[in-house]
Amino acid sequence: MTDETEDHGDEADTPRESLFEAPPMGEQERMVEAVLFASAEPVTVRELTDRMPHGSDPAEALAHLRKRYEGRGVHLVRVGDAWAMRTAPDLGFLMQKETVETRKLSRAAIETLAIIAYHQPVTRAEIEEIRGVSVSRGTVDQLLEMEWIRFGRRKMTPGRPVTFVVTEDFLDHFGLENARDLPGLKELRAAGLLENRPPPGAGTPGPESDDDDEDDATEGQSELFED
Amino acid sequence: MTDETEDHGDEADTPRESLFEAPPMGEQERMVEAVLFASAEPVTVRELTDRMPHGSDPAEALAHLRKRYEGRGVHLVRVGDAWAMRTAPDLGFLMQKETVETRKLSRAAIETLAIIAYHQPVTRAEIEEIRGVSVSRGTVDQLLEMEWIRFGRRKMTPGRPVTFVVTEDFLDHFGLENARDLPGLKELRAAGLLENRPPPGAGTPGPESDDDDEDDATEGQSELFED
Amino acid sequence: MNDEFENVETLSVSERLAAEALIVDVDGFEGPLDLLLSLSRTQKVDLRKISVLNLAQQYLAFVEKAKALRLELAADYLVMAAWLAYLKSRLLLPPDPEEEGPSGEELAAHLAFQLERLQAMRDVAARLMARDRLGRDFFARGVPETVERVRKVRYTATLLDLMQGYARIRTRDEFRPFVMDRDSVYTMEEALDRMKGLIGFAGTWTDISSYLPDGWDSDPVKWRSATAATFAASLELVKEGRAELRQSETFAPIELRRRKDDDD
Repeated sequence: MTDETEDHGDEADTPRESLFEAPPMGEQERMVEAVLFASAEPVTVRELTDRMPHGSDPAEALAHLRKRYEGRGVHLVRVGDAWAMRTAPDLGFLMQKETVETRKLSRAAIETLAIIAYHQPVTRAEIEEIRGVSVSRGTVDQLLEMEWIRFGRRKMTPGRPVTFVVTEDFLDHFGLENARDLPGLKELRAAGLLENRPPPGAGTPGPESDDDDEDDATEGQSELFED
Repeated sequence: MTDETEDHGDEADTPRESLFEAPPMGEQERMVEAVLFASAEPVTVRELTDRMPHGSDPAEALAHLRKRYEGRGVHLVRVGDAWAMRTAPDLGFLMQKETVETRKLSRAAIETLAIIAYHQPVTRAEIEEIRGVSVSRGTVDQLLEMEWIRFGRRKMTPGRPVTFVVTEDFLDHFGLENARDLPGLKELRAAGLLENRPPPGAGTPGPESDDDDEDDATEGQSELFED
Repeated sequence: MNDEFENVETLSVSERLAAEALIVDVDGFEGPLDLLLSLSRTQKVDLRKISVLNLAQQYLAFVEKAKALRLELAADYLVMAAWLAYLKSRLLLPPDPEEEGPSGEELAAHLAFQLERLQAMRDVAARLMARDRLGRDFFARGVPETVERVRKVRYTATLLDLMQGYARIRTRDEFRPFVMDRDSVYTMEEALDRMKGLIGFAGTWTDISSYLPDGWDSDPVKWRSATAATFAASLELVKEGRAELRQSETFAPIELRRRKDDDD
């Protein structure tokens, strides 16, 4: 690098008769600093020579300036034949303004996630059957992106559909050791979680009525988790 | 139930930030340097605080940095509430390539701008009274478009006329820290030339004389000019 | 203005040139106050010591000259002229104690103030414009790095949400809207269809239980449904006048036959 710089310096040194004395090196350094700062593009030594007063030695000024900015928040960097000022790479994070917005997961996503957790490995068709509505691509994508679900083994059924399973991240987030730790319907009811009556017409009446299916559900779940 | 859920989330967030100590001042200085260097627009202390690690003191870092750049080819300048890096004015001759052709302002526009700067917040009627001619819409529009002036608070006088004030862009353009630094401002004040003197015998006393809202109306002005 | 020129045709060339110069002058001024300020400079004194009386006379002379050249001055110039004529008279005449309103001196002082203030604004405007200016004398960063605004959305859900979601789906399954389980139900419509096909052959009394479809007599649930449907269908056929029903005694088999006159 330094060698090349000096090569360029040669160009600048080529004797040009000058009526004026070159400004002191400190001044030249300031000039180079200002030009590099204000320029929209990297500046070559040749360009610097053209811009600065006769007899200036921008290559030397650059070397001084480079040293001066060592370890600072801004660096002097070489871009091809030219020089530019850039913010120090380790401070790149300051150039990003991150706003984190916490949003509740949508109902569709929660339900889909719950079905995957309780029934994994489960295919999309199975999820749809359980939810009674089709599962939008966006919902699954979102859960995949959040890394709460991932693809599991393909089912050995016609079409060999992909399955979904929950991830370690999912277990971490929900403080579970294992998807099998998820409470069954009976426990949910015991915990009073089913008392939340949905509005009439939503198709989910009170919890009192049917106990048979509850066991079924739990059974199905453990069955699924056994393999 | 939802509340509990959210509380849960908060608990997870709060202690995390305070776990980190603010970076050392030297590091903070580098950060401020990088941010100001990278930005063409002035950056407020508030914005710096938002972008820097928790517990940082950008105001102090700015003070250090300002000193560091004293006499260099690039300066740290204050523009209203914000800070910016600007090349030293004595090196402007090197930057012909970067020179931006500013739109030529008419004499009317220049005078109007000066009146707004020195008399702000000022109404159109007051500008007209000072210039002795009506202010064309185009003149004000041009200044608004350049973002050198903006609307201020309405005057608490009959009709509640809008006022004009100068902007931070104006300060930035003319290298002013704030409107108090306007050239000759003190002398003009001392000479009473910034007073809003109603013509004698106008019958109606000027807005200053007996209005309860007077403080409100002139607050901005006194704020700017009182020290 | 052009009309005016036609009127001045009789003037000498030099007069016309003078007139044109005056037009240019008037046009060059931004109103009477600007003209007054310009005239006041001819007094070559500090604006604070200016003689407003002299200034008024200068202005009035200017307006007279314009009139002599038949130049049309804008209305505000004439208003100013009238006002200055009034001011002049107030300044020249001894103050009349009867007269209300501000004195000539007060009016003159205000005019002087206005002129001084306008001049002051012009001066500072010039100083302002002469300052080092961004993009001309000093410069901002040439390659600003834009601050990337990364908006991260973090979705959250709790175990409770998850369990409730699951419970919601499961209970929705259990309590789905009631639909009859059709498997073991034989409807009257089905029975009617079947019997309409068979009745043509029933010229003699036949037990209606023989009309039960195949395989519906073993399962008691199915048998019950089929029997009820067949009976209801039989009643329907009687009502339509296509068949007759009879039962010899209570709990005896119910028999059905085609009505004799139902030939076709």
